[in-house]
Amino acid sequence: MRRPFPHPLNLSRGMVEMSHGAGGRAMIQLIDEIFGAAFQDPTLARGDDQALLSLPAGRVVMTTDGYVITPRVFPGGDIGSLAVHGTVNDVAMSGAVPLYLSAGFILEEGLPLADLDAIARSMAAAARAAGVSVVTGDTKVVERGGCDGVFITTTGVGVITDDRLDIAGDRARPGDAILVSGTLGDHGVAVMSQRENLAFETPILSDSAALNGLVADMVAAVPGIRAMRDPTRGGLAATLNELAHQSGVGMAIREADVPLKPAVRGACELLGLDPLTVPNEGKLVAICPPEHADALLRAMRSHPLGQEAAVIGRVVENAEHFVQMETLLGGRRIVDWLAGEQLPRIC
Amino acid sequence: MRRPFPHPLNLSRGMVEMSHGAGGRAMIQLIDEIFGAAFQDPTLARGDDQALLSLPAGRVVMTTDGYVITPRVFPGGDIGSLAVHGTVNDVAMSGAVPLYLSAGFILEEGLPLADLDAIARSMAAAARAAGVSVVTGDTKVVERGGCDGVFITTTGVGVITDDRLDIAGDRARPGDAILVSGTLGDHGVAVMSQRENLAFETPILSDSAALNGLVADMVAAVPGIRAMRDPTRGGLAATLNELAHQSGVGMAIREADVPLKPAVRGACELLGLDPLTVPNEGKLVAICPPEHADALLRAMRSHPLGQEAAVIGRVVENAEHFVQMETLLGGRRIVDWLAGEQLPRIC
Amino acid sequence: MKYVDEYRDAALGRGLARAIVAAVRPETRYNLMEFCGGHTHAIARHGLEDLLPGSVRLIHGPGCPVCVLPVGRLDMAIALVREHGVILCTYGDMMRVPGSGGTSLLQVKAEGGDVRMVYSTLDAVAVAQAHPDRAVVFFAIGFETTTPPTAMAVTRAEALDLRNFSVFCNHVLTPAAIQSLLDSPDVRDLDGGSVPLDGFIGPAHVSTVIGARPYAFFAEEYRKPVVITGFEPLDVLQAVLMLVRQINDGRAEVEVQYARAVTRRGNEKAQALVAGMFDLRKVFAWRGLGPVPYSALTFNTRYATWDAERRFALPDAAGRDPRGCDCGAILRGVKEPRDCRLFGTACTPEKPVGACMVSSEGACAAYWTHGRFRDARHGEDRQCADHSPTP
Amino acid sequence: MKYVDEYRDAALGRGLARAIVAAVRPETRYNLMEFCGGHTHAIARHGLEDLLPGSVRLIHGPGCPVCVLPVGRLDMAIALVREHGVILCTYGDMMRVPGSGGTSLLQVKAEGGDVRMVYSTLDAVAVAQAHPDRAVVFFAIGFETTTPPTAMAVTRAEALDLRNFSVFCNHVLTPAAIQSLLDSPDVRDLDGGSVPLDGFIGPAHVSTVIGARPYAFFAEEYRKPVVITGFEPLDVLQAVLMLVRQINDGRAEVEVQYARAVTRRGNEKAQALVAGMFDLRKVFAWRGLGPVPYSALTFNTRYATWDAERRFALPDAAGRDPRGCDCGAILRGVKEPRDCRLFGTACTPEKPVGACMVSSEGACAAYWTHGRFRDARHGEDRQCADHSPTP
Amino acid sequence: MCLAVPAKVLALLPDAMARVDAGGVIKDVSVALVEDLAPGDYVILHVGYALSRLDPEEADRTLALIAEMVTAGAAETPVVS
Amino acid sequence: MCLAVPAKVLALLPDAMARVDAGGVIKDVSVALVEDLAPGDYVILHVGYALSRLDPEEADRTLALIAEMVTAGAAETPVVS
Ligand code: SF4
Ligand code: SF4
Ligand SMILES: [Mg+2]
Ligand SMILES: [Mg+2]
Ligand SMILES: [Mg+2]
Ligand SMILES: [Mg+2]
Ligand SMILES: [Mg+2]
Ligand SMILES: [Mg+2]
Ligand SMILES: [Mg+2]
Ligand SMILES: [Mg+2]
Ligand SMILES: [Mg+2]
Ligand SMILES: [Mg+2]
Repeated sequence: MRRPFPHPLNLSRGMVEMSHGAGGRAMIQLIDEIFGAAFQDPTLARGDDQALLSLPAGRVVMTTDGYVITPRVFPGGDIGSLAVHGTVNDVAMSGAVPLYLSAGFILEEGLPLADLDAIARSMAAAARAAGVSVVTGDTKVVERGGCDGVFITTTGVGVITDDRLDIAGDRARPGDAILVSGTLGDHGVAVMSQRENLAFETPILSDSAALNGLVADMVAAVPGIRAMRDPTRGGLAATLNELAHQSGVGMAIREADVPLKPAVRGACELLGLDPLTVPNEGKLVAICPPEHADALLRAMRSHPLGQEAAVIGRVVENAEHFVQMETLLGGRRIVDWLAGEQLPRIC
Repeated sequence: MRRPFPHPLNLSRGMVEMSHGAGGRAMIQLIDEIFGAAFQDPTLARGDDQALLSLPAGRVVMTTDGYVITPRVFPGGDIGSLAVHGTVNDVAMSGAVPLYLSAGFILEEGLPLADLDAIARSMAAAARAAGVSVVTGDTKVVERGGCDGVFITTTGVGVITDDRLDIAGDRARPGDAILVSGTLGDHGVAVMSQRENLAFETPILSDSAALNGLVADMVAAVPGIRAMRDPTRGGLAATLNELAHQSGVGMAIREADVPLKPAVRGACELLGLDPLTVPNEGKLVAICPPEHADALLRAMRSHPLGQEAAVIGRVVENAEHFVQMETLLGGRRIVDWLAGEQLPRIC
Repeated sequence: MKYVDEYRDAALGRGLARAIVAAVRPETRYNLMEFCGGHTHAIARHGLEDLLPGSVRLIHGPGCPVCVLPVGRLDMAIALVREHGVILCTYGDMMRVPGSGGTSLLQVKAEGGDVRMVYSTLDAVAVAQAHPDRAVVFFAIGFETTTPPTAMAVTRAEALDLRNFSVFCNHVLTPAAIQSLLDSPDVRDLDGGSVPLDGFIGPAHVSTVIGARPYAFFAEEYRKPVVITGFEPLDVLQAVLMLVRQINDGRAEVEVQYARAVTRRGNEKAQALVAGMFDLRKVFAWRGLGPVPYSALTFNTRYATWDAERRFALPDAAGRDPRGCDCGAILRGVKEPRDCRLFGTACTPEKPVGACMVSSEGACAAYWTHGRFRDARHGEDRQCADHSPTP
Repeated sequence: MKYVDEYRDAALGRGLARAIVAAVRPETRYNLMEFCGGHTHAIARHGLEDLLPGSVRLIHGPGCPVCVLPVGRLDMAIALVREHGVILCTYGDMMRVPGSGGTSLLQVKAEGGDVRMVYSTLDAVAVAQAHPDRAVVFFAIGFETTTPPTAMAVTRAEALDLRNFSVFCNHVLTPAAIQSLLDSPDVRDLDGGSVPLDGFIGPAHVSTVIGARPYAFFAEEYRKPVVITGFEPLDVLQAVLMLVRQINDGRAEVEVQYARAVTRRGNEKAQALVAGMFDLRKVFAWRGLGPVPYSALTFNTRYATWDAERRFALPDAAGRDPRGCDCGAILRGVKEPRDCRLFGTACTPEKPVGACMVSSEGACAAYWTHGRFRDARHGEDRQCADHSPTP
Repeated sequence: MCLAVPAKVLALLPDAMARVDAGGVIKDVSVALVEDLAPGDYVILHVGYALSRLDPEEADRTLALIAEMVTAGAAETPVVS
Repeated sequence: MCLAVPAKVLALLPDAMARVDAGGVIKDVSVALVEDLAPGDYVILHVGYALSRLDPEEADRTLALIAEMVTAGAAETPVVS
């Protein structure tokens, strides 16, 4: 419907310029030739400022997240795939089937168009793999120095089609089992290994992945799941503390049961980090009544993204809402929120 | 459910620090004490990573926009109210009733908490006035210099409850009437007047406003509206060209009929800008069959935000999809997209 | 806006148009060059061509300051940023003009160069004050209108002792350009010359500075009528009528239509300021016109330290004009934008090939942005015939 | 991780715990000070207190380098950024410590100050290379472990002739601190003194540099057993058992549990490097300990030009410790974190009042982050009783 | 050439600056290039400088002349186009 | 005090640097402070510097000693706590 532009964008040498965000023909061209070409979505291609969604019956769920990761490309992913996975996962954590995404881009003047194109295509591939469509979007350009290359905010919409599901952070009850879907800290370590002033080599790849397939299997097996959350920023420590506070309970986990890759442990020792506070982007924490723990674990382990799932502890009564851990040696300690930001510890 | 934090945020002297985005207790506190306090939404307050929406029957619509405006506060609004109005309007342009917003914040280390609090409260007031709820959100913090103070991406969801409506950018037909809801260019001029290196004084305020009330009256009066769009970036010129290309038609408008405030004309003469390319944030363009133009104009003029509505031209057949204008003196010219960015013209 | 709106009155405008139609003689053609890009823009923006009879032809002249700057001078400006790392301040229009490699200052900025758009020369001085540790260069372009503001900036920088400030001076002179045009073979060879010129719509704002006097030479020596004309549509229409009348009468006089701001002597204070700071360049290359003797300014000895060309080693100005671009011919009035093979295909305002597609005063940009519907012949006539916009 | 995992073996750990329980005498109390913050952290992180009998009490000493730096020195670092506009490079832990006004370097950074976290001193040198036009200061803190890396950075900056680089030196000495502690009235007055000290868990990594030799003096003169101990849980448990045995036996010897990396003489190459660059300060003020003679290093004359204290005019180091903060007493072992009125109310890791709440090696932070459940008496017992985490 | 607009001097300011009103927009500009300005005068404003004075009487005269030309033109011949 | 980890030297590099493996993480560090290192040696790594050599034999000896103490302790008295 829109006509081709006199010259196609120069994807090998071109850069984002202020005009690409100014609302003129240059912006429409950028949207068409990069985003339109990548996402290939008929709704998006219509060129309206909003998308009409077609939704199955059920409860509708919405979530949003901004992605500002540095570096933009990291072992195992990039900001584009991450922006899909993170938001798909937040939708899925409610038990909903993620269906649609919106994508808001904030671009820095000077960003190579080749980078933007690669990001868009990575997003599109991730969306396709996760079975979601990018149906509406927005592009802003800020002056050089006004942002750090590219920021993406995605919003996800999904539908809970199974009436029996009631999954929320405030539903954990003493006695419930706590499960994780696999090894922790992979994403954070993979990203930190690329940071200019840390620069180390590790075989670890980010775990960035869409968990909606895993979740579908889990809720089919155990519709009575109480709570699910993806332990992203702040890691497992933050997620368990959040859930403990929301539900007004304590948590007791066992260090020996928390799955960790040896290289993740190595990197954390080197940097002085607690792997429980390191972010994940393709893992989830699930809480379910104790009698369903085995069934849930089996369902998780049967899915490719849950093969290393484990029961790591259980919900307890606790007025302080502490998350406690039995250490490897049988001592106890609190697993607290990360304080401040994740500064590698030296001393 | 979440417990108060040992010390409340220092809203008078505090600044955003990296820890406010790190996923720990500091982040939760920022979210609770600034966003939670401002939005007062029970769904948001639940603290889940996604919101369960309750939606009336109808077709669901979704839109997203990023807001990166400089300066953050401008005559007639601020980035917070703008982030609500802009997205509410994009939902409303489909004829849908806007219901829910998500809000993704990207904050620069060093941003005064007082500014963030003011922005959040302005957003909340705008949302309340527009009848929408902010039900989910996200906060990221980037290093100083990593973004320009605060960026907000809002996503809106609404429902088209009236089955008769079919409003889209590709539905304009030759003969249709083109209407605007009021004077053009107010927002752009109000913002430019504050730009450091332009700095002029003008009585003009941004027109930033939620148009869903106006739209409700319009679709009630004329369910046969073909297309609606808010002429934001790129102004009326961009919107008419977009619609012309989407619908495969031309447009013919009359300069004498385009409502402009004298001070907006003055500022545009001074800066060498075409007021038709200057952004608006509380105006809409509507296209309807000619026989409904009078009824639509009456409905618009009866609403406080449409008192200066006008019929400015009509849709014509045109293979080139040109937007043409009859000038004040009876000559003709094209109204083209803005080329490049809106650089004040000197020569 | 007072002194603007009155000169856009639709009834008077149509009246003037009728008077022009009434005044033109059936056998005469009136080839009028508007020297100034401001007029080019006004004509396009107000659709004035639609109001004039077919025998009145408006020819765009070399008076768009952005257009006439040759590629090589832009390459020098780019080198200031890329090689010398200066903060380069300039007017907005200059930022989109492509240099030799097709690169514009906007792209240099996107690459990370510190290029800043200023509204006034005083803003450039303020940038130099704010960054004492950086070299700040004002990229000065334009005719006699923009020269005094440049001189004021230097005066101010001198008062503030801002040693990090300098000016890359590209100021050019209107009368020299007009004379070069009149002397060119295109125009001069009245029999074989391809550009018949019957009169000039003279520049308004330039003349507020230099006055009406300098045009007398053209009227007298070349027998070309000149009407110094304001930029509003009634100004232009009145001037056309005045020129038609001169041509009909066989007169060649300098008349001042824009009497509300132009005097015979011009702004002598501004003239003195400029004379005290600048010398004439022996020769300066113009886009389109080529080298024109005594057509541009450079700092005199007393102000030599403010001259960025002396302060920084810059490439010579031998940049090549973009291949296929007919800007030169268009600036001389020999061709029209639609005659250029690249017009609207390789060259559009989003991605201009030549300078004339950049500024809204450039002939190609004005024609593309406002006038190109006149070209779209197929399927267009219906719409043209049925143009009335109200439903 | 080789040489880590083996020392975390759960069966051996429980075995050692049983051996300690078996070894302690019913009538004896074992008050053991871990000098080093690394041990404080390891004890908290592995929950070792739960494994020890009640008669073994672990007292946190002044060996957290972040904790012992007095407020005034931090104020000087802040002044380097705020007043001298330097790029200040430092280790991450230092960034959250509040200075006199409650302001930390992180806040100074948020304000716009250029404060950068480095992982290694070489990174600070690289920053100086990358910014030749800016003064770059490495804010050096720490005991004998971090001093040789600082010296290496200066060696490298000298080789590169990086005149914009300097070091704000705050390196302190372990033996001086131990002696000051043993000489303090709290400890010395064995009858009235509030801190009974029966033995030392000696620092592992410091001792890789200085060797085991310097501790002989304490063992001999003060009759305190010292076991130089690694940082893994088995290391600590073994050391506790070794100390229990020495105390039971009435011995006061220097034993090396961390024999895999500590020799008697230490790293003589590193010692020589440090000796060639630094002089002892006559006196240096420690948080908690107050002024301690000959307890810190400063650049010697040959290296004076690398000294940021000489290069920049800095405020004197008389900063006031935060009101109500008991860090001093805690660093001397006189109080425990839970004794501080501000602990967990005004002072948390998110908004630390004192330095001990900052580093995860600080006693207050370690206790807050890992150990505070031991305090939560109400409604807690049930959970403690029913702790087994597997469902 | 070069964009310029008429503006009314509202007040003279120090440093040869003046506050002017250009069609409802108020801006501080340099009047260093124009002598003897007083509040109420009109100037031609270009890139932040008053470039010359605008003479209201001449402005009116031009309009009157235009009106006259229109009348004369209308008398001369019937409407075409 | 101060965080340090054992690492294995993989290769010696110019400028007194070495490539080391710390629990599966590969990093280039300075070995200027430790003499006569060879690939295969273990070091204690602190803030980007090898601070000292780690002696594998002593490491084994310590473990053996611990095992011995555990056995002795178990013999000494029955399990408490
Ligand atoms: S259309 Fe472009 S290429 Fe052709 S003459 Fe004009 S500016 Fe030059
Ligand atoms: S709790 Fe805080 S205030 Fe109290 S001693 Fe510890 S660091 Fe100081
Ligand atoms: Mg979210
Ligand atoms: Mg998320
Ligand atoms: Mg989440
Ligand atoms: Mg948008
Ligand atoms: Mg950047
Ligand atoms: Mg939108
Ligand atoms: Mg929008
Ligand atoms: Mg819109
Ligand atoms: Mg989020
Ligand atoms: Mg900024």
